[in-house]
Amino acid sequence: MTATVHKTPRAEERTGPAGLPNPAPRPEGEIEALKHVWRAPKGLNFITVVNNTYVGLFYVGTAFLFFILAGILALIMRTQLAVPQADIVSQGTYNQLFTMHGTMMMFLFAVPAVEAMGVYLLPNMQAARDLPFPRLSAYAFWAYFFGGLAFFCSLLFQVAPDTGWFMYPPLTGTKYSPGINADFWLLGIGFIEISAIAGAIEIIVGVLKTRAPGMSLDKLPVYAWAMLVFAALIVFAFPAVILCTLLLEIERAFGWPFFIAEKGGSAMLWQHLFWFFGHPEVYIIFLPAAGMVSMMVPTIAQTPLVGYRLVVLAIVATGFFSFGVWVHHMFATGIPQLSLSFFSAASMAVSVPSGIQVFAWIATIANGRLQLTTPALFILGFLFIFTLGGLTGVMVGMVPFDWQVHDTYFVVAHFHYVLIGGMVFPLFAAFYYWTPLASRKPLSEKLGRWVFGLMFVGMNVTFFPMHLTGLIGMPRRVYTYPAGLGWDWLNMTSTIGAFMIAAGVALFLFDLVRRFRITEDNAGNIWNAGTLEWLPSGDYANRSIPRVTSREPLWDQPHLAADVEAGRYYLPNAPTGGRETIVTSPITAEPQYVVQMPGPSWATVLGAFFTAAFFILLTVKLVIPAIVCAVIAVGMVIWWLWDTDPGPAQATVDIGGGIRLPTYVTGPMSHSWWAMVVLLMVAGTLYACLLFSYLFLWTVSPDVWPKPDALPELPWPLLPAVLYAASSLAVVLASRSLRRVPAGGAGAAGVWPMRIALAAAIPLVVAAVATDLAAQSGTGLQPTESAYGAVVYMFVSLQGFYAVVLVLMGVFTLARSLAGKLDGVRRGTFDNTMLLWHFAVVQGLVGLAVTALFPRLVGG
Amino acid sequence: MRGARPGFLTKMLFLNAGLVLWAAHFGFVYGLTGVVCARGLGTAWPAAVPFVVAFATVVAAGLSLVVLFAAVLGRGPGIAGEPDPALRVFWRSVTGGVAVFGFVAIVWSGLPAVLIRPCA
Amino acid sequence: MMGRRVRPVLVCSMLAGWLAGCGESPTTDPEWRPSTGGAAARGRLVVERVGCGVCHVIPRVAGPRGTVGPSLAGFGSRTFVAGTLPNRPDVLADFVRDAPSLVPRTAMPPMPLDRDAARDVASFLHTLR
Amino acid sequence: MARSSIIDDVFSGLQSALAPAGPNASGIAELSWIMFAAAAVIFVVVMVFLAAAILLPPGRRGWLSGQGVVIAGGIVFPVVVLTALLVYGLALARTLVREDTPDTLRIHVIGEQFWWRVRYEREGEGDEIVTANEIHVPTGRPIRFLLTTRDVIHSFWIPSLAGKLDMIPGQTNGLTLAVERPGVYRGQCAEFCGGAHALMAFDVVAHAPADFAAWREAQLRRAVEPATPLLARGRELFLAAGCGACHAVRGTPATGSIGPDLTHVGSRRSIAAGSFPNNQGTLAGWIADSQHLKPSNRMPSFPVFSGEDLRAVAAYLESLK
Repeated sequence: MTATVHKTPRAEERTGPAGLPNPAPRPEGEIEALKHVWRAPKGLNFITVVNNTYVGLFYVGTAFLFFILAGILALIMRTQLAVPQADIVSQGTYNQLFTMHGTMMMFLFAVPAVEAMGVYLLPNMQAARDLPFPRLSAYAFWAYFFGGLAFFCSLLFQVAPDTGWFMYPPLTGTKYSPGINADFWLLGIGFIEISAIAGAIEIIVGVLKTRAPGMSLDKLPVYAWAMLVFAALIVFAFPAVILCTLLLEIERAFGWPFFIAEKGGSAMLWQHLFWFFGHPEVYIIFLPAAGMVSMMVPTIAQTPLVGYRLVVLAIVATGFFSFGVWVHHMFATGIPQLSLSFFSAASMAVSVPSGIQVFAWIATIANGRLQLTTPALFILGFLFIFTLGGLTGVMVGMVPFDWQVHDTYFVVAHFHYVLIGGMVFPLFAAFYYWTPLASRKPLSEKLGRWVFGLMFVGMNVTFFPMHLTGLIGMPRRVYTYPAGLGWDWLNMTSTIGAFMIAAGVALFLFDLVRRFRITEDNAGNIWNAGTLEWLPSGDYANRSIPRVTSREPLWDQPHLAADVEAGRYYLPNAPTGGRETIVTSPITAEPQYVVQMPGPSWATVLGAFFTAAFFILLTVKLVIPAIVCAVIAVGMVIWWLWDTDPGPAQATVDIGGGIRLPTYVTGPMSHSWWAMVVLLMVAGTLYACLLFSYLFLWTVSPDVWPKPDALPELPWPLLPAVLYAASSLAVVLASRSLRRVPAGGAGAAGVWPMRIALAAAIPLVVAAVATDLAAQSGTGLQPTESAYGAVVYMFVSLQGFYAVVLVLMGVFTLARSLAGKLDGVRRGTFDNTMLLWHFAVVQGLVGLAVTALFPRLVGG
Repeated sequence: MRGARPGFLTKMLFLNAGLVLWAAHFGFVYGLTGVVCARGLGTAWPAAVPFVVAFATVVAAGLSLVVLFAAVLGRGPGIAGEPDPALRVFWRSVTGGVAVFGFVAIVWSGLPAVLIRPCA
Repeated sequence: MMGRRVRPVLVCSMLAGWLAGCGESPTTDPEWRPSTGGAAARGRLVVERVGCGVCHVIPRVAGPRGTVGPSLAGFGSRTFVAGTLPNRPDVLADFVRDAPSLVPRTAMPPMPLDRDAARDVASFLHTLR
Repeated sequence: MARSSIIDDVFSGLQSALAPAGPNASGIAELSWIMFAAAAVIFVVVMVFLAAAILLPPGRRGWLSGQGVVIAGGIVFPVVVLTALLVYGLALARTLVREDTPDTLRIHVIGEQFWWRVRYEREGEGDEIVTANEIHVPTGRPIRFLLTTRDVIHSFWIPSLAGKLDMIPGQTNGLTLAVERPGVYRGQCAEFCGGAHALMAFDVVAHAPADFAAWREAQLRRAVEPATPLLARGRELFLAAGCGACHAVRGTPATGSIGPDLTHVGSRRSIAAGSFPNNQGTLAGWIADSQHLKPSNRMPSFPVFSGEDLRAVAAYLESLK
């Protein structure tokens, strides 16, 4: 169906159909059945679609919409700053504008945009039929869509956040920000962070478990490596910001003084947690973009990437080092020199991998022959801008230099060079490069040159002068400035440049509206690329799933496209009668089983809508409607999950080439087990951040830590510990007896021991949390009295939250047992509940140990 | 996944060993100086800080070199016994490269200990 | 203190101004001719330097846009200064230096301007049409 | 009156990090210039490589196309350069943190929304001096600023003298610097601190040691007595309107400590934390309409005075030299 542009191979190059897994021609009606299974819903129901190609496009489109909106805010700011002491906007409005510009560009544009590209591209690049959790990606998208729009609308009512995108307390505490502006940020963004984590889990499992057979990690497209590391960064970085937004919102709502110095809290705690997220965030944005560049450069040079292994190494190293630079944003806070120096060293280290990638791209270009297409122009522009941004990045990594330029227009220039250069230019290159996958016509090459020219020149005219503006003293986040300090002409230049960028983007939009049409007969492989996303495809993705033997299969196996399209490769049909794809082993990508995947459902869209409604209503303090929405949202999620543990459709299915695979597995091989483990890594990181907060607050204010005699008496902490252990034991017993329940034998009397054990575990875990709470409040400790009280009750509250989730999951699991949907084989639901259960219990025990033992250790 | 052959987690850990060492070293030296300086643990402690940091640096850098040599010699999980030669070469070079990175970054983290006074 | 010292001078010049006003045109004395050239440009900078904008909205002047006193937009077309004095350059120059001496109940304090600066300011204000 | 040139703005700007007037800022400026030069060279080299990769005939760019260039350019070169830079930066950082010496002048600066409270520790038999938004210092003597905040985080920054340092609730940060030559150096809050953050500046006035002693002498004196009936009326109105609840004028019943000390307000170069010039006119405008001029600042507007009374209060304040 697609016009793939590759030369017809000579006969002897072809291994011949005999060597391929499935015979052709395929049986009558097979393709129709495949189409039927994967079709997108029609009419109004279309919005329930879950196929990654549609959700990915919605996702990219929405992210781009927020790019435009946040860009308009920037234009208003640049207009205000064009001349000294202008009054285009008021002080209050300006403060909302820069806060919203930063917040939206980071949380509503950059992260979602790269995640969206991942949702769109990854399955195609790996020749999977879809991501392993299609409903999760749809939910993540819709949650972001509704939440993001509601968040933006706060600006229209003049209640948008106005304290800067990094929301430093105490300015953001109730004392200095009494309105709901800050709450909009905390709840709105806290919620969008959760959506990002959902996407990251999807991407990790997708990259590691759903690849084309034979695509071992050494043949993984660089983009997939980048997305893997990207998702890992989200898993380890986002919990920190979720925790600090949670703490601040609790401080604002209930007066628990985490960040209030008079009560032993610390404004620096926020900065540590926020930047522990905030610096990896830069690489969360950059790595996927660099990954896209590593896909595009080989195509535009028509030669494989030089130094594939070095580039993978660079991506992995960037991921690690990005966690060693957070204090880099806190060089001016008075932290001792030696501590700062460690971060200075790490800032040097993190710049090396970028150098590797830049040289790998240059070498690739030298090795091939560059075609000066629009994507190529954007990539060259990226190399120019990003190299400059990287060099200023090394400068701000030097502590003394940073003391001068921190919080000035120099860093504004630096991070726009890094982010626009490192992310926006590659993204535009990607728009031009991959549009032929989605649209009947590619975008205009002629207009593309103008778009590039305006954006490139505009970008440099806007931001280059800002380096100087900052060095001669202009701080960031000022709505006005006096004349006579030499800033006037620099600012005027920057404003002119900003409008040039805007003109470029407007021209791009014009071209998009004119030429972008989503169809199944897309323009196809017009660049003669070598990777699998350019295989002919439909709603069902590829007709059959190829076996991969190299990194550029379309270049090395000239007949691949035709053979895939003829159904000669794996799984050319829908043997279970539903949506399915092949799950492979994480390193060598050998087929393990065929996963059955859920299709469209209103549960995802409505669940996302009501989740967003819950957060927004909570922000505007409509508590009762918020609770109603929360209950509906939970109901939707339960509805959605009810049919996602289908059990084996048939014992095994034949995917071709003599391979028979099971249709259902549980345990460490299953994709759902992997997803749960990744989720637990998120939860564990969150907990580690809370432990850090406890220790950090102690180092700052040991005087609010209690003397040992003010703690609960020693037998007290043992009681919840015993209850926790007992609940875990009950779950272990339930697991053992479930193993003895034969498949389909749910009606037999043998299922009752499992049900009883699980039912017993529920009150035990609730009792554990309750006794812990009773022990702490028994000493008269109040969460509002000091940072110590606040953080101790935070431990208990977090356990309370897990207890609520465990009750829900326990009851859900029991309900499935009663409905006959749980047995010794079909036990995925139970396994997930069990994993979370043990995790929460271990975490509870750690919390008990810390709160009971630490003050005794240090307070002698 | 399980059995005699090393599992996914072991292989991944070895692949990233150089940088895991860096992370551990980094966390240790930063945490140590942070607590010692924040709590003002006497004057004896800050004097000991450079020694402890230097010692930790030597240990961590040494271990990263061990990983590097293992990779060069074709030993270690994910390398030894890997039947696919391409994958073996990949695992070897990335493990070695990560170890080199870890080594450089560990040494860089250790440098301040000899140049900067603690807690000033 | 300042007011006391300069008052005789002001009264004299005011009288002169009045007399001139009775004649055909205030332009008989070339020194008082409204100017759009260098004097007005200098005047604008003086206005910015002493901070007239703290109390007045003044077109083309960078700085605060105060609402304590009247807006000076279109000032060059006004007939009166402070509602009582004829809007002539000489009067205006005296007024901006020491308003209370001309309009005792005014809220506008004397401003730290020498005679030349005051003339420049008046020239500038008369360019606001 | 002549328009200042670009070069002037950079090298002698009032608030320019590239116009250093003390050892801290000089050291950093030197580091900056070295890094700018190195970065420029590296940038040009990378771009030349890129251009060569595109433009050289295929036969003559083979040297650029292998893994070797990636290892040399991407690993070996950066590691060497960055090691050198790191050692240099650490050595410089070490010199910028100094201990107190006996002749160190200790000045407490307290950040407040949206102004600076300045307190000089007593020296010899003299009292401590309290002022606001203007810091007078002697040249050629170490000066230690002890930085705290009364509300949110602010950042104390005088680009010509030193890098910035934050003022953070619950902690005192110390910044030691020296000034080489007399002059006026402008500083500004560098950490967003709420509504009127943009209008939170201050001046550092550096004097030769003898002039500084004279300034100090003057500041130690109590407020001058009104010399004319107008000024006397101004003081009367000032006290009657309750200004003394927030402001202190030493030698009068006004002893408030919420807002700036006004004992010598007439001697300062500007009002409202570097926002407006200081004269009777701007003082009057500020009193009548401070909320419009600097929204969300802590001083309410006083639109209660008659025109003459407003002038009297403004004249009184201006007389407090």
